[in-house]
Amino acid sequence: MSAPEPTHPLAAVVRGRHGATGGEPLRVSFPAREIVQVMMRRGQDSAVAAAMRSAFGIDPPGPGQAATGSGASAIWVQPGQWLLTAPRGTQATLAARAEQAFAGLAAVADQSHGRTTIALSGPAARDALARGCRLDLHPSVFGPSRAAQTPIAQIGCLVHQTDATPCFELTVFSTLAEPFLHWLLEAAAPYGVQVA
Amino acid sequence: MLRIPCPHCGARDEVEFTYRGDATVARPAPDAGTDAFHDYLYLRRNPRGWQVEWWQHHGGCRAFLKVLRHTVTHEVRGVVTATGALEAPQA
Amino acid sequence: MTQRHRLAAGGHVDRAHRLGFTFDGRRYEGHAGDTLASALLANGVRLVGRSFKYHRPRGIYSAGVEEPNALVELRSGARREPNTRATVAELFDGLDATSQNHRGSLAFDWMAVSGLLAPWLGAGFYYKTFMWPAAFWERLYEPMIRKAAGLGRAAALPDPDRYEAAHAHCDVLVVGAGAAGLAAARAAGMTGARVMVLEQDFLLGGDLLNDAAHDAWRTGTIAALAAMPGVTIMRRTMAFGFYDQKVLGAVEQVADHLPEPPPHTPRQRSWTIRAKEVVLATGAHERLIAFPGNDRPGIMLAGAARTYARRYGVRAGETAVLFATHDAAYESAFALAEGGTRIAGIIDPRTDSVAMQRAREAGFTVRAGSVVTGTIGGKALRGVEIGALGSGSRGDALPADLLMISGGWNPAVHLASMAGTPLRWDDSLLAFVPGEGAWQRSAGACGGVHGTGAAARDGAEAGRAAAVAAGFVAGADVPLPEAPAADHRPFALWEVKAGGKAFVDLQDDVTANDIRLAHREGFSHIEHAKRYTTHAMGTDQGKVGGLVGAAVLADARREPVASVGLPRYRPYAAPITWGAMAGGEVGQNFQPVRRTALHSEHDALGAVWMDAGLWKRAAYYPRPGDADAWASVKREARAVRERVGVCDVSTLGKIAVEGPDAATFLDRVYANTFSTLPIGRARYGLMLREDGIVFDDGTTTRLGPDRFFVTTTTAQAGPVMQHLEFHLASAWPDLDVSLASVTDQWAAMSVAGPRARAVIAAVVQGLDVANEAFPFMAVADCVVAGVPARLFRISFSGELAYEIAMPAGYAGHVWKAVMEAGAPHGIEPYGVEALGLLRIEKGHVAGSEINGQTTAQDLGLGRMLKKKGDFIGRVLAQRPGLTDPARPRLVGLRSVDPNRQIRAGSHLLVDGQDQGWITSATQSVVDPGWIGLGMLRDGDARIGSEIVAANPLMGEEVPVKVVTPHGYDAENLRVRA
Amino acid sequence: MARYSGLRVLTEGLRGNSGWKPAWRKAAPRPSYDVIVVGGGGHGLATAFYLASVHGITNVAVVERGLVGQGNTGRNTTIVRSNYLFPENNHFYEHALKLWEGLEQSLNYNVMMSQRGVINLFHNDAQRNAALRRGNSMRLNGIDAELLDRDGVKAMCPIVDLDNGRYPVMGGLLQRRGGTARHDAVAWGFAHAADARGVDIIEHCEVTGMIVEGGAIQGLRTTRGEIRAPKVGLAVAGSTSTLTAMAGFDVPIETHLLQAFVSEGLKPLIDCVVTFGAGHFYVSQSDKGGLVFGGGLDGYPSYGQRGTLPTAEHVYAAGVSMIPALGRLRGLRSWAGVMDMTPDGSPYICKTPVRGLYMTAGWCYGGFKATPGSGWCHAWTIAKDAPHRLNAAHTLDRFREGRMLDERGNGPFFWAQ
Repeated sequence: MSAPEPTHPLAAVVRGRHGATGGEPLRVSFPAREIVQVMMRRGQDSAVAAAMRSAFGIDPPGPGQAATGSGASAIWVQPGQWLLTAPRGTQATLAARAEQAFAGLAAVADQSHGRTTIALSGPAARDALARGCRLDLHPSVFGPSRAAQTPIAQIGCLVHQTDATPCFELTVFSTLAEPFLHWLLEAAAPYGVQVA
Repeated sequence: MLRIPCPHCGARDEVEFTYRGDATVARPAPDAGTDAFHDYLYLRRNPRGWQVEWWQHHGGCRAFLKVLRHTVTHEVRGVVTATGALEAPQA
Repeated sequence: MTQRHRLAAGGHVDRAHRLGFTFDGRRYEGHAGDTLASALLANGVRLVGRSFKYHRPRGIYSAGVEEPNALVELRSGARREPNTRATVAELFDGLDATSQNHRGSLAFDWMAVSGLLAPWLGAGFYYKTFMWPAAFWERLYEPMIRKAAGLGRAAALPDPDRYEAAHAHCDVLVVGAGAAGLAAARAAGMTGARVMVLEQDFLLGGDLLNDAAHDAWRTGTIAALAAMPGVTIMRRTMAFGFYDQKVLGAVEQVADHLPEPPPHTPRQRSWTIRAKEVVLATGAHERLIAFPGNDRPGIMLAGAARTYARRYGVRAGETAVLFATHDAAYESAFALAEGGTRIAGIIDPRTDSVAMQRAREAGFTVRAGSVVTGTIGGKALRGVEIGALGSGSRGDALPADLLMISGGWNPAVHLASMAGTPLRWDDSLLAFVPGEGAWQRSAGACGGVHGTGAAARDGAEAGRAAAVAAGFVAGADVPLPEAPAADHRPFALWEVKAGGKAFVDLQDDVTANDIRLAHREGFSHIEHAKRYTTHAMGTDQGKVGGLVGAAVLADARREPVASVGLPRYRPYAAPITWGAMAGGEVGQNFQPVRRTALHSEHDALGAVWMDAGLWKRAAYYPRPGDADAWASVKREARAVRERVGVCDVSTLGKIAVEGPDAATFLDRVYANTFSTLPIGRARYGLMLREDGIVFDDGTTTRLGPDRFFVTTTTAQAGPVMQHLEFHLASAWPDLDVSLASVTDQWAAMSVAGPRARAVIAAVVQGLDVANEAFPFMAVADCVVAGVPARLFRISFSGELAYEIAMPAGYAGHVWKAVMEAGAPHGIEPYGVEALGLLRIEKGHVAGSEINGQTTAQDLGLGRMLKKKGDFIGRVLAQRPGLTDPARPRLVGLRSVDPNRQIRAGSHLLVDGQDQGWITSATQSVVDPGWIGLGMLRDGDARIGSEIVAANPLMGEEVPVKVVTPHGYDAENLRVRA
Repeated sequence: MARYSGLRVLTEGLRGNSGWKPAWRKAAPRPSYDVIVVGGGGHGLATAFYLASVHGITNVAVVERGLVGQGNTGRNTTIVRSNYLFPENNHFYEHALKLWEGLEQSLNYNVMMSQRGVINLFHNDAQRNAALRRGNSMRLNGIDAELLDRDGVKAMCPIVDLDNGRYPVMGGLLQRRGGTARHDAVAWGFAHAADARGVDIIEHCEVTGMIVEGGAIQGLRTTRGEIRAPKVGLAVAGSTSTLTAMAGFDVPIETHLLQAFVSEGLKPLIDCVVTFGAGHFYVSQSDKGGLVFGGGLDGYPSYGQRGTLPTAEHVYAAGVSMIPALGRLRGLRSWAGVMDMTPDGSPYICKTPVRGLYMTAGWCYGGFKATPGSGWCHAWTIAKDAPHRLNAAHTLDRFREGRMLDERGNGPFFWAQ
């Protein structure tokens, strides 16, 4: 018997337009992701890099960076640690692939259920985020494939800019996803926000 | 407000960090005795001036860092990772 | 309704746009561009408030944030804002303001009688009296003082408006958008730097707004800035504080100029701004001169009168006298004369000056070598008394309804000083100016550079230098305004001593005599004098008279003002709204709500919620027929004892500990051993702090040779993770161990009760759960209800129990499956309350016992401490105070009368002596009655005895029997069944 | 010096207040004293006062680096209470509170001690149980304490929001005899009274060295010369580590920052002292009308007396969460004091490793309420060369012995309570 579809932590959120009406709204969506935390063992830098390259086509990104390879992305989160993410398909396989790729080289913890990703995009995304995000997201210092962890509205958040729209993928602890989204919708309300 | 330059993440607001005590004291050897552990856990130089301190970048990369900071001016002059060496200047 | 003091033309008000407002219930009209103060003056309203102590009638004194007198209650109902300065309150249609601090009406305030008692109400009088009889202070004297004190009335209703925080970063931050600030911003902007400009006013320009000749430069510069993509200009935004490392706090008044905030708009927004470089262009505040009667309505700072005339097109008086000590103030006389005010005379202590000549040429009467010795009038000024400088006697009087005064200008150095900039005394300006500062550049008047042209030039230089320091290359020159320099250097006249109350602090009614009294009593240091007299402690923080008070003190001490100095500047540059500082994280948003993956299941079952840290947990599930909460809790607990129950335990902290040194590491951080734990088994672990006190407990499972799964208590999940990370980083960096918090990845539920196995067997796949195959403390990965899960045979309730952990997204599915499989067995969900009941019956310790004050020995867990090998807390746990046999020990307690409740927090009395306390209490379902756990001295020896649970706070003394804490199934037969 | 009284205020008022004399002499240091007290704050001045008034030791100097009462005495939030858990602490603080209750009369100075009640709110069962344990400990030790239910809280402080916050209020622990006092007046009053008994109060006299011979204190080197004394008491709060380092030993103290705030003046709004249980915030209203409030530490060691913005924001947020009506009021000033934090949150009034050197220190963020009690016990310890039973537990050595006085169970310095 195959596992049922997991319940998304934000399943109950009201979709549609929130906040101000008129004009082009900010867009919020909840991309289904598999997320795996990879924690390198001591002295395995080059072996882990080789494994990540061969299994996922990614050169392990350095601090503050994210990199995308074949079907998966890696985001640096801690010294010697990355989050590997991939769109969730019908079969959850990322953790198993990582376990295999990094066997003996790194510890692997599946966080697919433990972390929830919220994508925010639109020209006003930076202004909305500035209501709680202490990072400087100005294009001159932050941009596509940059990532940083920072508390927003008292909730730890991994901010990953994926394109120049700009679009930010915001990954938070799943048990705090709801209050985080509540904050985000309030911060985005002056611009109007469309929840997909 | 302190801005602490994390060696991994760059300068970040103090709210991302947690102070975790004087970094010049080291946990004694297991057989060092009660007095050694007492001094490690309780006695403090508590300088009015430069101090090397433990801070965790808990809101960022979670690394424990050694931070050289002035306790009067709050100037942060050096930050290294946990195994790095950092000395307080005299005076 | 006529604005009889409004000039026909000029200024920056929109005469076509009329705004209606009320003051003390009377309707008036003003224009867009007015402040409440300018609109009141336009309507001839002079009396606007009462002073703090003597309730003296007061009028509008300034035209800015420094206003000491014109404080009103703005708006009404829940939006009432006391102490709002009329001089900066932007007028809007429907504005409603009320005067404050009077009993009776503003015009007839019977508290003004306190003025008659002034000889006995001098500085510090209250320290020397009201002491007899002792009890009268709280009952009589103090209530009297409290009622009389204070300024406006708070609304005492919840503030209906919303506030928010916001964050910004820039290369160059310019505070103030007068000539210096605008020039600085333009110079910095031209380099390509990211520039932010903050202006507290709703118009940009500062003093430029007071001279039409500068309009072209002002508008041109603003347009140029608007065209620079890297420049952000924020109006109505006041920088209130300069914090470490060039971080500034500012409050933006987003909607204060509107009747109420529009949808999705906060009333105010508080900005935290991180700047690479800061240019302060905050201008200067004009200061008063202390002379008798210098406080009557109709007396105003000269620069303010000019501002009302030029910017607002308002004539502040019909017949005016100017009392000034420097040339620049003469501009006010010219400005008012242009607007039709008759200048009755100019009083100047100096013998001659350029401006004096000009004034005489213009036909004004200038009384050189003269001072104002007193004023005539009650609720409005009627005349000004004049005498010769230094004579101390009163001479003749000039009729006037407006007296403009200027004792010079004080650079607004508040932010510079907060930035650690030393201040130095400028002997020509007779004021403190900023010295060299590491964190800021002061430009224009706040740096002591007066005059539009000079200030703009100074600003441009500062802006350019700031951008260069931030790493940019200096751009082209900035066009500067042409303006003749006015001489701001004053004659050193701080006080005219002529008998009568000469105020140095208008709001708090501090007089020059009060300062001298403080000196006489030994409070001669400025900090002492300030505290003793309350000088400069009002809402204006001494902007208008602070330095004058210092000068009076200097005179009393016979020292120069420079050596007396000023009290230390502290936040805030001007008062800031509480709501704005609080931002959005208030009320329900004070802290985020953390929900388990099973939240909606509990909700559907009608759970009553309780807070556990950030978490919402199901306390219990009431059902129709339950008499009260206890009935529900006991029903749930009974289900576990008799049948089976299911409980959400997802909130426990979970940490994946992996690596070649994982076992070594756990041996060091736990007081007991984990390296011997077999794979597929769990063990209860006890963690100590380094000081030997119990830190946390939980079960840890070995999943592989190098893989462990650690659980922590709900409350300590974060601290334990930090504790582990700290020791890995600091004490044992040689250990190769990784830690991952998987608390959110795994949801977990406990299935407990004699029929738990049957329920589990029905949902689990691929695992033999028979007792022999899957004994107590066994752990295995398996499939539950079709989803990958991990099954633990562990128990907190004292019954046969399993914990199912599964990826959080599947928790609801598994919960439903368990409930369905359990239905034939009478399964009931149980909440945290029943969980507590069960563990107290069983004698398991939890947060009330592991409270940061107890040792393993205290808790009866002393045997868990391993004898060999290092672990955190081992050494210091052996200190005599912690091994003292007299320390309270964990005991069980049972109310002798089963119907008499015992409570956690009661103390345990043995022969009337306080010997311990109750940590946890509940009703028992095994043996009905009230039971508890407690810490009791000589606890072991007292088992079986009867003592008293005393709760004097609630008037209870309940006999209790001391019993073993582990009375329920002491042999663990049920757990192992 | 003539005593202060209502009559004197009356007659001086009629004479233009010209007859007042300095509240204390500006003394110059003499070469030697029986006792030197270092620190002219409340604790040091109180020590001197009680040395003179209780023990008859009047050949005493108080040396102060700056001005009388300009340290924490001049920058606290004025709260006085004795609502402690451990008998070692609540007996001590109760002794202090009793001294407060008669302080005006003993000092002939109105310190405006106002027993308007101190409430600690609780928001959940665990907090309620802890409040019960603490309140019952107080009651069993003869100290007043009352348990308030929600209605009781509402009656004492109607503008507290019981229901709508993130953590609704469940009740409160009230100490009715707790309250506030006029902080500056406490220093001035002790200075006035100590001076009247012959104590030399020497301002602008900074200690630059300790003269220690054969393990015993002999005197001090100061910026105003050497001053000898066989006994020296330290009452220097945040400077304790600096001075003990001069004497050659380190102490279990870490110096931190605590911010305090005052609002604009208001008509009476809050009649008691009330402390939030769900965040760092407490508030009272001064006789002048300002709301005096504060919260928790800034979180890292500092001698800077300069607070940080995020901590201030939290204090304001907690304030609005507890009392939503505060939103429209305004903060006027904020300041920061240096707090000598101890590993267990309890103070030291004790002898030191140097003979003849005593200290009252480690007052964390609660030194103001202790002022008379600290001075009283410190004076006793100096006079008798042995602690009084009230401060017998408050030693530097308690950590060596494992007899911590950790009321909150946070553990050493954590961080920093």
